[in-house]
Amino acid sequence: MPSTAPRPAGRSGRGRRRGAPPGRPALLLAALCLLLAAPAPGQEVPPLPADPPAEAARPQPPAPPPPPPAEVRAADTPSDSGRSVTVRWSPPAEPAGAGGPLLGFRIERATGADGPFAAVGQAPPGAVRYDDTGVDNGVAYYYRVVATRLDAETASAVAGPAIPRPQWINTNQWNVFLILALLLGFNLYFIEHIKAGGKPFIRKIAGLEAVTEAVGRATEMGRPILFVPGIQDMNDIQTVAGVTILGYIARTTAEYDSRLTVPTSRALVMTTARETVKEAYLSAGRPDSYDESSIYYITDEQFGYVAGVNGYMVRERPATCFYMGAFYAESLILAETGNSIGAIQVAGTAQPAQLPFFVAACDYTLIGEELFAASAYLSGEPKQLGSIKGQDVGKLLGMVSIVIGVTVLSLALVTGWEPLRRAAEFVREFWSTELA
Amino acid sequence: MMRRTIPLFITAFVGSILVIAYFIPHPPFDQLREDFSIFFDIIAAVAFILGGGNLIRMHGNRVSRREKGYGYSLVTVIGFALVLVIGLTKMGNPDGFRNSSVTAAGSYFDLAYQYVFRPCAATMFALLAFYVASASFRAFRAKNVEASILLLVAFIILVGRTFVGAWLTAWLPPSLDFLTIPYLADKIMTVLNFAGNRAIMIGIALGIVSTSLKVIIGIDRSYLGSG
Amino acid sequence: MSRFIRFVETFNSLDKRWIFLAVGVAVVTATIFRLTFPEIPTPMVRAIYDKVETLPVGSRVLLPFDYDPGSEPELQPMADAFVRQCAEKGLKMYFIALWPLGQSMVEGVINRVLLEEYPQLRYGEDYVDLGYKSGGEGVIAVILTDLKKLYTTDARGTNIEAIPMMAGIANIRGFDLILNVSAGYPGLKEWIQYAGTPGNIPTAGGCTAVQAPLLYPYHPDQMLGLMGGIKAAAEYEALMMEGYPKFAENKARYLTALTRMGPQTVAHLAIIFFIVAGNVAYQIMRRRKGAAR
Amino acid sequence: MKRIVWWGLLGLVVLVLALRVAGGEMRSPFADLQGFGVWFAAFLTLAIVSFLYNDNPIYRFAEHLFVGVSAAYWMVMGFWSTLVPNLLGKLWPSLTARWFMPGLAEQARDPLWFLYLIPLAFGILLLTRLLPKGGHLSRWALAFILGTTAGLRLIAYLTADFMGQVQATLVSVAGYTPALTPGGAGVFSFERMFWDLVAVVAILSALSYFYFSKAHTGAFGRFSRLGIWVLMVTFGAGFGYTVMGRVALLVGRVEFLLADWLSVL
Repeated sequence: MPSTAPRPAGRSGRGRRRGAPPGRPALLLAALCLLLAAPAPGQEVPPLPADPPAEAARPQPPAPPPPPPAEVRAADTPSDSGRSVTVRWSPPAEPAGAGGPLLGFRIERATGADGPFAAVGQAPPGAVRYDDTGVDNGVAYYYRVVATRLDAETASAVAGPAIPRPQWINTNQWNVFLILALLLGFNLYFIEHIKAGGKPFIRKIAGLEAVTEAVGRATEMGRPILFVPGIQDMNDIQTVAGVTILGYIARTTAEYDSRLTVPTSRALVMTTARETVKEAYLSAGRPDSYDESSIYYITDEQFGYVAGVNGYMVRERPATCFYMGAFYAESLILAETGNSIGAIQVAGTAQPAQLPFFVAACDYTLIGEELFAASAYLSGEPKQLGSIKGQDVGKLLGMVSIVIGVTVLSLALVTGWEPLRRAAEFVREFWSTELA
Repeated sequence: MMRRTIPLFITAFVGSILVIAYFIPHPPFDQLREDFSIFFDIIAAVAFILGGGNLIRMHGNRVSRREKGYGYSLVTVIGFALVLVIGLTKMGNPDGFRNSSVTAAGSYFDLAYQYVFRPCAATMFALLAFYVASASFRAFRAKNVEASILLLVAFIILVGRTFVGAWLTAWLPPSLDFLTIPYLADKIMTVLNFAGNRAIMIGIALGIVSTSLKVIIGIDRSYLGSG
Repeated sequence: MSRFIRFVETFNSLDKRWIFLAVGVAVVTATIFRLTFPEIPTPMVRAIYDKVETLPVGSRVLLPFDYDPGSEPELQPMADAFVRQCAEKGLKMYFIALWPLGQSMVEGVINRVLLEEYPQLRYGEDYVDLGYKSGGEGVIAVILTDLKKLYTTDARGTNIEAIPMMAGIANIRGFDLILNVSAGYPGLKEWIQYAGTPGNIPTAGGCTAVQAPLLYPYHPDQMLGLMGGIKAAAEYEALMMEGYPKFAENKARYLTALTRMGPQTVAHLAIIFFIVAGNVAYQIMRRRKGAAR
Repeated sequence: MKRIVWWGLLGLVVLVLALRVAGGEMRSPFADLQGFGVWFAAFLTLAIVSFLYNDNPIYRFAEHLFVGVSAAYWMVMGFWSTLVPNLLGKLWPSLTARWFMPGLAEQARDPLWFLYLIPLAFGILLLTRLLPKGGHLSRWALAFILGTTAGLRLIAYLTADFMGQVQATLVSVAGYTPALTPGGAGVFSFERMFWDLVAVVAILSALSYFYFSKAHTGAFGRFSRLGIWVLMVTFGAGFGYTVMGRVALLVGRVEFLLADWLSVL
């Protein structure tokens, strides 16, 4: 329904980095491409022969068959939920000119060491690994890898038995665990630090100061305030942050006694927003001013919702419009309509594709992370500021890693010094979320 | 007391289990994260009763009180009720109630989609073509350094998407290739736009991690009231 | 105040509805009159065109169509253009599909282009539809060594042995070009990895605009050219028009991508005009205000 | 006066359309269901476009119809594509198969079917809002939802967006490509080095803009100012790049009106 294509699950291929060298496009682009272009399931695709022999498939004196894949090993895929066996082999030395290049590998499986073997999958030339996911837990399997060439093929020795099983701990994700622990640790530390009386410095956020001002303006003009919590459901953290900001705005409108309207695109957001606004009016000491019917559901349909909100805007002419949450293509429709009625507009979203439109058409925009910082800041609880500090430490970690990683990688590439190369490999591994 | 404690406990329990489950490949934990996304969908589907009910009540009230413009509310109520009935009963479905999908071609539900839902949604979406024009006319003015950068870049990209981009700078000698609009447009998209979006995404990810943590440990709970 | 200044002032804060009207009129007229604009082909597009142009008559071209109706609007113009150029050059076309619905895309092109525009070409002698086979890259890996292992008949059920243009073909390694049109997996990437590179067959193709950046890294070593989306198809059509002037006569038929680019280009130009004029007006007003002070 | 002009214009349009229909040049709205559908769709299309001029009764009608129809549409879809297969189908597969989905008949009941009692229970709790008393139980459902959201998103964004994006930035900026074959020569490109460096500096500076707990003054302030410029380039480019797709949508609607409805293309 939303108009942005989902990002494919990123898998950065270790081997793929060694793939074809990018031509003119920046290496960075290539890096993204490699990150996004996931390899076919269960395969790791290392380098393709960069310079395939020019002569191929012409009648020649019978060439010796290709050398068999060496050191074939088959074992239960570690750190998984079972039903998978990983087959690995060493790339066979390819004698140049003898019978043409390798076309790839065929992986074969049997339940006995003597066969019969049946093909279970293909791997491209240069591959050194295949994950067979068509197996059952607790059964012993045997494998062999067949190197294929146009005119001949050679099977490896039989490897196995491998017995697939599920594991209890995913040790591949140690780095994720470590980074998670670090981030959570810093967040908790700073939250506790502030609880104990620490005072954090938080820089000025332009859109944030505009929030109070915008509420005041609507009150002066005696016109309503419109709050749009995005078009996603409560399963998006942006909506959660938006509703937290709504809580602050509702406390302010309760104090100023101005009208607040919240149309929602999801029933759950309506329910949560009602609870939040009710609590806000309660804590501001004005429970009787709370009007449930001003927070209402329109429709789940993205553009139906926009049609409804647009209609509200031109008829009720709110003086202030807030857009806080997850937005898609409707961002600009809302912001341009709001602009045409002369409303002051404050937007905040973590939807990178929609930021350009809010920045162009709104008076203030909370850009990406600023939305979350604002929700912590406006919550009215000092301890929540600790999380902003926690976010900063995360950024510092990322920035330092980028500086170190990029330096080490560049040096390793230029000097070719083995220890540096290993260090570079380690830095990349550390940030990799790919299952090894 | 209980009114707050139990919800806070539920959130903390569910949140931490789902975080931990990421590190446990063994069944049933391997499926837990997927299962819970489905649970969310189910609860959201149940919530349609609240949303739809509220819609009907709101517009129904306007009609029964004969408020100004109640005729429009009547349109909403009728449209809603009609589509709900033909959808839930699969009216007009070629293969009957049990054997056909609700969206089967030829069903009344499909007609409502084809001739009401789709033209409205597509046209609303298409209004963007007009709004990008009016927004760029208003916003892309060289008022200060930031606005000028915005203007210049948008201009290069816009021009670069048409044949004009290549024409404008075709006279440049090959040694100045790096000043041509197609080259600049390409570099802006592949290097700078890319870098900016990456920084934004990293920041957002950290914001989401922190906010999620606050929700799990129960200090972000505006729906329960602060303090 | 002079009339000019008054005009500038009005324009500076122009009612949005004039802009809406301008965009609307521009798009509607461009659509009705099928306006086209010259496209300047990028090197990646030109590389494909030149490759096909330089192939000798009778060369074998494999045309895998790996897309479905969902991406048809974006990819059909380039598929048509490829086939048209191959037909003009007298190349032998071998159609194949790794997507279940790719088969009907192939049939569409054959009906639309080959049967209607080139009735003199004979099925089985000048082109053949090998049809759909499931198995993704596995299919590619197999036919690279042994075509007949998977294909005993063509899509119409004719025995491969009875098709004249299949005589002497054991696998696809003897082919002169792979020209793929794809909308995802399996697609161009798999053709490069499993056929083009190991089989040393020149490979090129077109894909949706969204996918194009993911494939750039294969250029130029493993992929001789790439076309992303309708814009690249329009550039290709511009090249076709240059090489075969007769295509300019029926825009609706031969230049679908170029005609589709027409309204988009007009709208772009209208928006660019408003940005430039708006800035000129803004600067004039600012100078005046500065001078008045 | 203005009103007379509008009505006159409208009358003229109706007359032209009627003549075209009478002459068989375009589809009649009364010929069949499809004919009526196309006319109605064209009417709704024009009604929504009319909002660009001003709010008016025709837009208001289209808006209210669209809201009602689409709300019911998603409600029905939620019932048939989520509640029936994922809740009823999991809890009572044979019953569901008999009544709604014959396709489920062959499937065995999920061994972990009882887990689906969880969403059922919380769904019912959510509906307690409709009761005059005990509405606070619906907060339990909200608590469950927020816990689920936080638990799922925390990990998803940490891995895919934080770690993934940092890792993707870890590239060499030496502008040097080592030889791929042993013995070959590496390639150095100044242009590549330049742009790779630009990319890394751009990312770092834009990140520094998001650094909240340090005053943006002095050298750091200048660096984060650079970051703002990078963000402005990003937004300008994002805006400019999207225009084409938006115009394509409009062309789609124009083609619908001209070809499917008016049959003039």
